[in-house]
Amino acid sequence: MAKKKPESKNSDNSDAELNRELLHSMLLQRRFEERTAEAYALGKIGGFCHLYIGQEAVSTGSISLLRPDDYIITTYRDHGQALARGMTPRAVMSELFGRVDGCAHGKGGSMHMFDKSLGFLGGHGIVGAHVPLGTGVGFAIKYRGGDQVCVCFMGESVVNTGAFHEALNMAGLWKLPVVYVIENNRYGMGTSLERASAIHDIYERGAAYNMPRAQCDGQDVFAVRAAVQEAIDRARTESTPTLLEVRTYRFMGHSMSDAVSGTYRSKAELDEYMKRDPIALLRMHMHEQNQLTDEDLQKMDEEIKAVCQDAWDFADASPEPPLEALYEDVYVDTTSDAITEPVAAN
Amino acid sequence: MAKKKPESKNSDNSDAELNRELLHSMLLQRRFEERTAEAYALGKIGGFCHLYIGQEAVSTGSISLLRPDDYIITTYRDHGQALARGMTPRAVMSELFGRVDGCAHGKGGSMHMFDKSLGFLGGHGIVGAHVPLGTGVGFAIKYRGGDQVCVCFMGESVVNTGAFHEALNMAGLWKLPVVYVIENNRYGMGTSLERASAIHDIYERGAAYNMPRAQCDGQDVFAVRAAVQEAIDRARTESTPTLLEVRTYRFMGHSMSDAVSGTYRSKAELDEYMKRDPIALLRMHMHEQNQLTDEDLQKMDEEIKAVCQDAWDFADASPEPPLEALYEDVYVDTTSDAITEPVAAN
Amino acid sequence: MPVITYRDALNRALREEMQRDDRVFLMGEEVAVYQGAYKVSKGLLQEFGEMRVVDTPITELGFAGVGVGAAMVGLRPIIEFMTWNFGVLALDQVLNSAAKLLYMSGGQFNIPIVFRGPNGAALQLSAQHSQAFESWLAHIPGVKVVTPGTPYDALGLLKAAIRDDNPVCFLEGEMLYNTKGEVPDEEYVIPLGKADLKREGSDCSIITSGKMALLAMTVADQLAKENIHIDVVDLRTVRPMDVEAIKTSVEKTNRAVVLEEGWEICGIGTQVVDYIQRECFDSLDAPVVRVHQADVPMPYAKNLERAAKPDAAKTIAAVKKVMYL
Amino acid sequence: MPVITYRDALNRALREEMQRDDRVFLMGEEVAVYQGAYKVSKGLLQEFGEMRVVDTPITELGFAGVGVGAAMVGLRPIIEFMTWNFGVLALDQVLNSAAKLLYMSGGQFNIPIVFRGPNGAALQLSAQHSQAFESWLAHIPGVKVVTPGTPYDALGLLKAAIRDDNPVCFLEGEMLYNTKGEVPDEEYVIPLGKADLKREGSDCSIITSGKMALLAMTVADQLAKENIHIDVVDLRTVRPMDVEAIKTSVEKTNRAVVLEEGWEICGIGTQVVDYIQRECFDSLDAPVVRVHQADVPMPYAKNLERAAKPDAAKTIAAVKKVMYL
Ligand SMILES: Cc1ncc(C[n+]2csc(CCOP(=O)(O)OP(=O)(O)O)c2C)c(N)n1
Ligand SMILES: Cc1ncc(C[n+]2csc(CCOP(=O)(O)OP(=O)(O)O)c2C)c(N)n1
Ligand SMILES: [Mg+2]
Ligand SMILES: [Mg+2]
Repeated sequence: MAKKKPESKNSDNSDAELNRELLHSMLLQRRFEERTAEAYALGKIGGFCHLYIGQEAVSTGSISLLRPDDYIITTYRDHGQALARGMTPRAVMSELFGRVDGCAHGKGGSMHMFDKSLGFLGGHGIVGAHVPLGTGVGFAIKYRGGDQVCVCFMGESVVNTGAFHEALNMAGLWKLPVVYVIENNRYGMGTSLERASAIHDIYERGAAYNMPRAQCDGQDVFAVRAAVQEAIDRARTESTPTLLEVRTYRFMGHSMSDAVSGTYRSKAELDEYMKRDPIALLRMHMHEQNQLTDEDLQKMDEEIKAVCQDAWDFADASPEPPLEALYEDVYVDTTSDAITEPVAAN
Repeated sequence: MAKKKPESKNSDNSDAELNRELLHSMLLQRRFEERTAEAYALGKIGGFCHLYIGQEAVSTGSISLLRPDDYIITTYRDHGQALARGMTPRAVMSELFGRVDGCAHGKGGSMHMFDKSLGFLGGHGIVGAHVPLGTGVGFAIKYRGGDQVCVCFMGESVVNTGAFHEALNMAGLWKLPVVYVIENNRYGMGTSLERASAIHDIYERGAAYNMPRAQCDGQDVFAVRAAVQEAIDRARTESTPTLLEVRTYRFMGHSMSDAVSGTYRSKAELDEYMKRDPIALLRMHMHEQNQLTDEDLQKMDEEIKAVCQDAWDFADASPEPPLEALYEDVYVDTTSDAITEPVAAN
Repeated sequence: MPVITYRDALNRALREEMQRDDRVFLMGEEVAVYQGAYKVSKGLLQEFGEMRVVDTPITELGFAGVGVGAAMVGLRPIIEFMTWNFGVLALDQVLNSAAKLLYMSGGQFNIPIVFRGPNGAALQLSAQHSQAFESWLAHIPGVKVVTPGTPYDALGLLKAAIRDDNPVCFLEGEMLYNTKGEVPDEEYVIPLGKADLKREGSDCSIITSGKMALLAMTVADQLAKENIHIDVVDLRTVRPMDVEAIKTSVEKTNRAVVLEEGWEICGIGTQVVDYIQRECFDSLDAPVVRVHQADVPMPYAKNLERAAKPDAAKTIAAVKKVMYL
Repeated sequence: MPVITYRDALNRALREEMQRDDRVFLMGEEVAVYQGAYKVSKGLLQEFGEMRVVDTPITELGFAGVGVGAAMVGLRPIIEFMTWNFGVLALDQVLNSAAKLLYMSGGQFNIPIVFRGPNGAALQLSAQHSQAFESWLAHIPGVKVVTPGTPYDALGLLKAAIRDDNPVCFLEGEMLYNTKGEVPDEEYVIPLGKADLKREGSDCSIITSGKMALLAMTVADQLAKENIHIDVVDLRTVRPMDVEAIKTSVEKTNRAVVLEEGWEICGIGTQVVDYIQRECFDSLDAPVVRVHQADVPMPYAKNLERAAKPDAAKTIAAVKKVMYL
């Protein structure tokens, strides 16, 4: 249960090329979601839609450390992680628009992004329910004797659910290679952490499961990378889970129907937190290090904006799913006869 | 979260009168359940039947400290607590026999003993499910501004359930007057604590809920009383919950269909634990203190055996519930019109 | 008569019952500071304070159980599920505690509790947030299940549910909160278990409840123009179900369509069908036709969602089918 | 043919499928060291080791979800609920994860999982331990629901369930584990969704499944002595339901009794009734009569429990009622 000090090269913040990639990833999420908000207002997107703006260092920092064969599972607040993992803006936007070219062919929507080829296991809407799923992915990795890891993202409210507790106990008991990343943005809808959890340093919940644990700054992408790298190493080499509390903040309302501030948090508090915009922090660091000129940044931003416009146009042009699709994907059509030969697990 | 040292007079073990009462309570449970086993073997009792033999110091120690207006809630292993709270052996045995004079008129059976007049809230069969109920009782006490406490008994396996976690977080957050007594008898059916929980000092789970916590010897009725008294005081005077781990052992199989030893625990282990029979320990203590002669003991035992025989005879003579009872107690027959006047909560 | 929204009707019922009986309290996610995820509890925290309007952590199983425990010792909890989709996590407490404690205790512990929240689909909320739970809940002996469709019914039935000494599952329509209807200023209570004949007609019965009652009324109005007159039986309470009202209607019309929001297999409509074939076997001129959600998880895409839901066209087609038109 | 118990049939199915495909594993409470609460998994830990036969803490919601997660990435879990009464805690994972993931992901993630365990009442286990869940489970699109009544069916259907690439809920009868029947030594698999005509007769159909099929056969044998010949349709799989088999039988007999273990309201039998009235309206000579558990939580007392359960007398009375005898 000892906490190692960060030391791996990944917490290094001097690699210009890497930093550009991190910046690109974060900026893409930001611009993409700005367009998402716009499209939502125009009625092109329906249902619940939860923006990730303000938390991009968490997705980018964590996912930048993963191998292609690793797994990711997350909540309904999933656009950022989907993009950070490499789902195309076209596929994500088309899904938001409910079109056939969406990553779930329009059946999932904002809360349910999936991409099997990227090990992106969704987008889940019942708070807490995906934590056992992520734990099961860890179980499968261990079962097969692989060295993959599963990163399971969740909001801080999740730590109060029974599903979290049951899953973490099993992960601790069986030593499964899962990194549980709590994105502590301080609120679950309108309820602050302090009004929902009996303890406020929630990573300490890990102690109840004999699980290594840590807390880190979620606005600083390097801090996220350092903490996550440690956890990934522990999972990959020792098949040991970690509970990581990443302290962040959401800059938007809980979902599109929630005011940005007012009822449960003040404008002043929001302004205070917005001073630590993760993108601005990285940008400033890169400026200081002479890794990014204003022109570089502007160019990157324009390219990204063009990509987002392209995603919008693509999604807008993508057809609605055909009506036959209504009855497809309820069951897969494999009967018991289809399997005739034994299959090996490894 | 500080742990106070036991100091109250209830940890005193020199009061001869009290000690006789404690011994009487424990011996009654023991003899009663010996007859229960016998009746089960004869087919007079059906269904699942979980004996409490070996754990009597926990029920007696805890319940001896309660006021008549306090509440108790427990699991399916509930005969001991029911008797310790003062339910008559006749009512308990009749319930076991499924007869109309049972405490639930034959509808509950072994796992579901209830007595509203004693604040005995059952006898619950779904592992973990009664922990939120006990927490709700604590909520109601606080709501009314009363100074009662609710003692919620449970097996050690319960600490792995989601219901436990959700309930304890609320109790810690809202400071509810509940004493959670974990009867850690080391096994949940055939699974040892070590194979089910990622940590083994399970009272430490209390830390996750900012809850005072302690561990004590469950074979020594004085140790139980000392620890429970502390927790009760904290609940009554400060409306603060406690998580108490009482280390005990069950001398019988999990239920009547489970062998006493063999599959999951050895005969040697059982023998070792049986050396610390809680009744024998108290008896020895009283002998040492010259509080109990062999004749006293024999007399007490004979009286108790007679009471158990009477319970048996009574239950045996009690009629089966009338067939109309099948459709009774599904709903209470109070329509909205029945209430016409406002009612105050206090 | 004053016209108010379904939301305000519920809010008024909560307020009046909390004023009337201080054992009544409201507990759930976001009910207090946030004033309710759908603002049903607006103003209640301010009026009744934080002991009676209680925000919970996200722990449906836990706080449903807290409610049952409080009810065991004399309080009268109203447990709000932000939606019934999340209430599924608490089903054990509804089924195994609330519904069974009276029976298991031989009549000692009745549980006067209301579990309430929006049920069924809204718009494009996708598979995990669009489910209708009436048939699961109605399966359980020991609970009552109420599904109001209008502001008038919502107010009168919620008051009855709160006053009932048994556990009541109260299913609101997320899409109904903004709908309006006449509600008198005077106090009234609608007894549970009584259907309401929302339209009278002798050609065909539509048996329905909740949000679907609105659809049935629209359909009835439309068909009236074609001179087809529909008897719309709004069950309002699906457990206990008003079998007499079903019987009276079907014996009059000899034809029935059963309209429900949820899935086909073992949906609430199957029970209606069973009653009809049992009670009105000789009066029926055609098999009963059911209209329900497509037997698939709810899709997100607008066109698919539309195709999945019961609607006027499907209901009209069903009516014409039973009328052999 | 060799005669073996229902328990051994299940055990053999598990063993053979685990031998055949090493992605298959068994997880649940007491399945390993204890050899299964009902000894269904006897010997499997010894044969397959602790990675493939896994004891869990008491966390139904958690380990059901662990199973679904493992299935998402290619394993084929068999999740044992010690009984389905405890499985109710895991319903969210069955309903919202296992059943919906294929759809929500646009066809990417099928979930090849089996949830299995005893269902329904045994003897005097009282209200919380005696419930039959088939109608709740059958309500869910995306799962299949299997209810074998005999050792032969148990073996063949469990193998099919394990090989199926969809989530399957497999409901065993606690009272059936010791029952015996003929089971061939050769390998066989029974396709899901096909009913079995367990008795042939032209006077009346009894449509049933699971443990109740045994009761139906007893009743048929008894009635045969009175020269009343029953067609016993054992559905075996209640979702998908073999509507053709129901239709064929009822069109032959013109009379039907629906026999089920669970509660009345929205019980699995209502769906059978709906199919019958829909498909065989013109063939029916009498309303369908249902036999089911009394609509109350299960009581403990022996006499009350007996009165609560479906039995031969009640079933015979139902047959005579539909035959107007
Ligand atoms: C079991 C369950 N209960 C309630 C909800 C409604 N709900 C959706 S998101 C949310 C808040 C979650 O907060 P948190 O976990 O902190 O994540 P964040 O939204 O801040 O990312 C709630 C209550 C739900 N989806 N599932
Ligand atoms: C939710 C649930 N899962 C499984 C069971 C079956 N079961 C009954 S008792 C028991 C073991 C409980 O052990 P513990 O909590 O340690 O209590 P003890 O029996 O030792 O007193 C199990 C698994 C149940 N009743 N409820
Ligand atoms: Mg949050
Ligand atoms: Mg134990």
